[in-house]
Amino acid sequence: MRPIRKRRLQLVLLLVAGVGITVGIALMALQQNLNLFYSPAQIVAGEVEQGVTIRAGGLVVPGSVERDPNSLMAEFEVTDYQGYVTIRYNGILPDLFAEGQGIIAIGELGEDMVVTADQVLAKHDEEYMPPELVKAIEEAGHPAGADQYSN
Amino acid sequence: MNWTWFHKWGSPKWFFQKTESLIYWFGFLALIFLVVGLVWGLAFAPEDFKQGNSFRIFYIHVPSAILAQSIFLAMAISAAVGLIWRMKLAHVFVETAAPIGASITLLALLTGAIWGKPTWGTWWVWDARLTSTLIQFFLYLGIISLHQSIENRDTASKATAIACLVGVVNLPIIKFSVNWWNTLHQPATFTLTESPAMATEMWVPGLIMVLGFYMLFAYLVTLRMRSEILEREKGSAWVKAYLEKLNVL
Amino acid sequence: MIGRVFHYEFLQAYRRRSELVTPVVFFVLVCSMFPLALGSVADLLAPLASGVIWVAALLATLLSLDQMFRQDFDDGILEQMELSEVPFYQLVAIKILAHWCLTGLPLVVLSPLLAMMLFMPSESYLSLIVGLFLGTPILSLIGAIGAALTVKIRRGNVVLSLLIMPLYVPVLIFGATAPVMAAQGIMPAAQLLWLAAMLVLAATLAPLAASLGLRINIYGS
Amino acid sequence: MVEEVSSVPLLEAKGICCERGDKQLFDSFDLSLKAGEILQLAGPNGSGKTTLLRSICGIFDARIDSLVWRGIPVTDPLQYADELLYLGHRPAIRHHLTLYENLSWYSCLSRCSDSAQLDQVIAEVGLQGYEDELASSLSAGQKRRIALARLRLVDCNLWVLDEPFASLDVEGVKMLCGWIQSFVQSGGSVAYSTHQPVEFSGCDSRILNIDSSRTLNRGGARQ
Repeated sequence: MRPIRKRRLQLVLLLVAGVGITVGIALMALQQNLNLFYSPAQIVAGEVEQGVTIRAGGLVVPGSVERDPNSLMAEFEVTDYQGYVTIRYNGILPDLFAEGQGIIAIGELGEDMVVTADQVLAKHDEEYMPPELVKAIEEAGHPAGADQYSN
Repeated sequence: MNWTWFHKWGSPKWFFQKTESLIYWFGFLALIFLVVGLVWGLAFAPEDFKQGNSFRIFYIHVPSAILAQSIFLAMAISAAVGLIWRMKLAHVFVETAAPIGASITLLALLTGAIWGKPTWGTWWVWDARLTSTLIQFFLYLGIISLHQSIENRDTASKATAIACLVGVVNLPIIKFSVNWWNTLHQPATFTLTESPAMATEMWVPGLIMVLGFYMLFAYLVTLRMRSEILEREKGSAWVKAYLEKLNVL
Repeated sequence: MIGRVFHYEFLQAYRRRSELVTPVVFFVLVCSMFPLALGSVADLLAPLASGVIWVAALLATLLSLDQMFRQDFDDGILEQMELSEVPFYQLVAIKILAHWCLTGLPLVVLSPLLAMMLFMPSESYLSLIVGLFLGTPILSLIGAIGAALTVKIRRGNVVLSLLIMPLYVPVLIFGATAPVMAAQGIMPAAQLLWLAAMLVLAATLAPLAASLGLRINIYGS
Repeated sequence: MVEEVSSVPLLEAKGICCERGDKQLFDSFDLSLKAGEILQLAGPNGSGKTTLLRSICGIFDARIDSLVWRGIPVTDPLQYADELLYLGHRPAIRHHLTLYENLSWYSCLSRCSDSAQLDQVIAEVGLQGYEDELASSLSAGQKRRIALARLRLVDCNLWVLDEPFASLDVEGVKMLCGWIQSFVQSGGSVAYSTHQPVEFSGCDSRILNIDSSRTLNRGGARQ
């Protein structure tokens, strides 16, 4: 006779072990920041280690953009209305880059709390967000529009 | 706990007889809810301050999206019941609900696209929700085609049930990955459900529409199940008696 | 004993390698069609490389799945397996492993070559290979469920693809984005960990589901 | 009919219900098999011989009300699968393995492997010299012999043989009959289906005509 019960027990143990290991690895994976995205508030709060490549995102603060007339160097502030971070970038800014525009900068946080970006991506927001909403955010300084920049 | 009701409902004959009058109720309620909801939603509910009248497609889009997901879940539960308790009626439900689920998902996708044009300025966005709904639609199609291409009815039912269960295990993983994948590029600007707190006179017709859609589904699936039962049991005595009675009347 | 079963399973698959080599050739062909269609511009191809390789790997796997159980089902081998002393799902798992060794593994081995042809940045290589190494077994495992369910359908390939392709989405997303992140200098640990988690889950559940699917078809034959 | 009261039947299945497609093949069919008994299933094509044999092996999804194996009630035929040997009408040969590898593979599945025994079995089925031939290159009769070799390889109590004489030559039929006789004499039981008339002398053999017994057989053997 075949030991059906024993087999069933083995199967259950196997399932439990498999699912357990899966959950374990998944928890490990969850601890990794999936896309290493940090909002200005998180950067200001000191959640980011220096020297690690991160993605920092937020709305470009109007009036904060300074361009070096002699080079491509540009410096600007981004915000999620909870924190402000300066981003320095030496390169051609994307066409969609504008004040009030959502951007993602990929780079490292320096000691001076400035993110030196290797790459700046503009988010294609205007396609999906009605202009009125953006205006409302800008006028009211309402943090609701900034939700999109936190994970 | 008394399980006799469970086994009674598992019998095709019992199901057929009990739904005889029930199906009219489903149809009646679906009609009432849908008419009331549509008229209220389309004619009387206030227009949205941002989107104007175009938001009214909400009253079709949201109920169909909700229903599309519920049907998948119901199919998976039914598939498990069918496999574990060898209940043929549960398989009948899965098979008859799948095409309805696919159509409703398609409806949700189409209305979503129509809604997307005025609000987002584009018919289609690879937004997390849209993408996972599209994948769900593909899953429905896969399940339907699997069922149709296996000749042996019993094998087809059970294979379809397994495919449903595998799909439902995968659906959360797909949702999660699509969600995450999407945020890498551009997070959804606003998700369809997290619209700014809706005014009561706007969501009540929506709720009525949701109920109407559920009733419509109940009506359609019962109708399809009944005809499938007649087809399957056409050799049995009670079906012959039933058909004779119909002819006499 | 299990080792010897694997040995014969592998041997059997190896002797039929002409059927199994076809998907690998297909994989290389699909990848090399992209430069021909898009033009051989490094700047254009480099960002697409990981996506192209992953989609090609996925298609190649789909192509090979149909053969996984069909012959053995037709010959009545599977019913003997079901009656055998070794639990059926273990035998199914062994079959999947043998199948992956001959179809999935060559894809992993060939991928650096194709990455080079598609001008993939060198930082991405490791994550592409590790990703494929973790991901192609998942493709085989999930695919085995579909292959088991469609084992009795003649020309079941289309149904199989329709059924399985949506389930491949997570693997594709995590696998294809890992090299993209690596190219940006970011360690794609999360992606690879997710792939590993999915691999463990698939390795636990898929042989069970596939054996259930095969059993249903054996019953109906 | 002589029936020993003390002997417990090897297998007693009551209320077997089989459906194939829309067709009800069996409805509450009873089958019992004593130790040392040969049961031949007879009946026209499509009467359900194969289905019945597969049902008692657990590779057909039949509903069986009660199933008793050597006096112990079981829920699933697969519980006694290691005590039976099933040969389907498909020979279950791996075409891309050699004869020797085929048998070795099978003994792995049955967890009995002894290479000396393998050689002896190959000699017994008359396939010496073909050990390293790929199974695909052998004739149908030779393939059948490979399948039959399993009967010598594995120890068990019940042989379930579906059309075992198909594509066998006269020698082969004689060989198999001899095996069945000696197996039964040592206490084993055989259930098989065939269209060929086969005589077993000195054995407790019974012919069950499925088509006519579908209604008659209910408890008929027990009296």
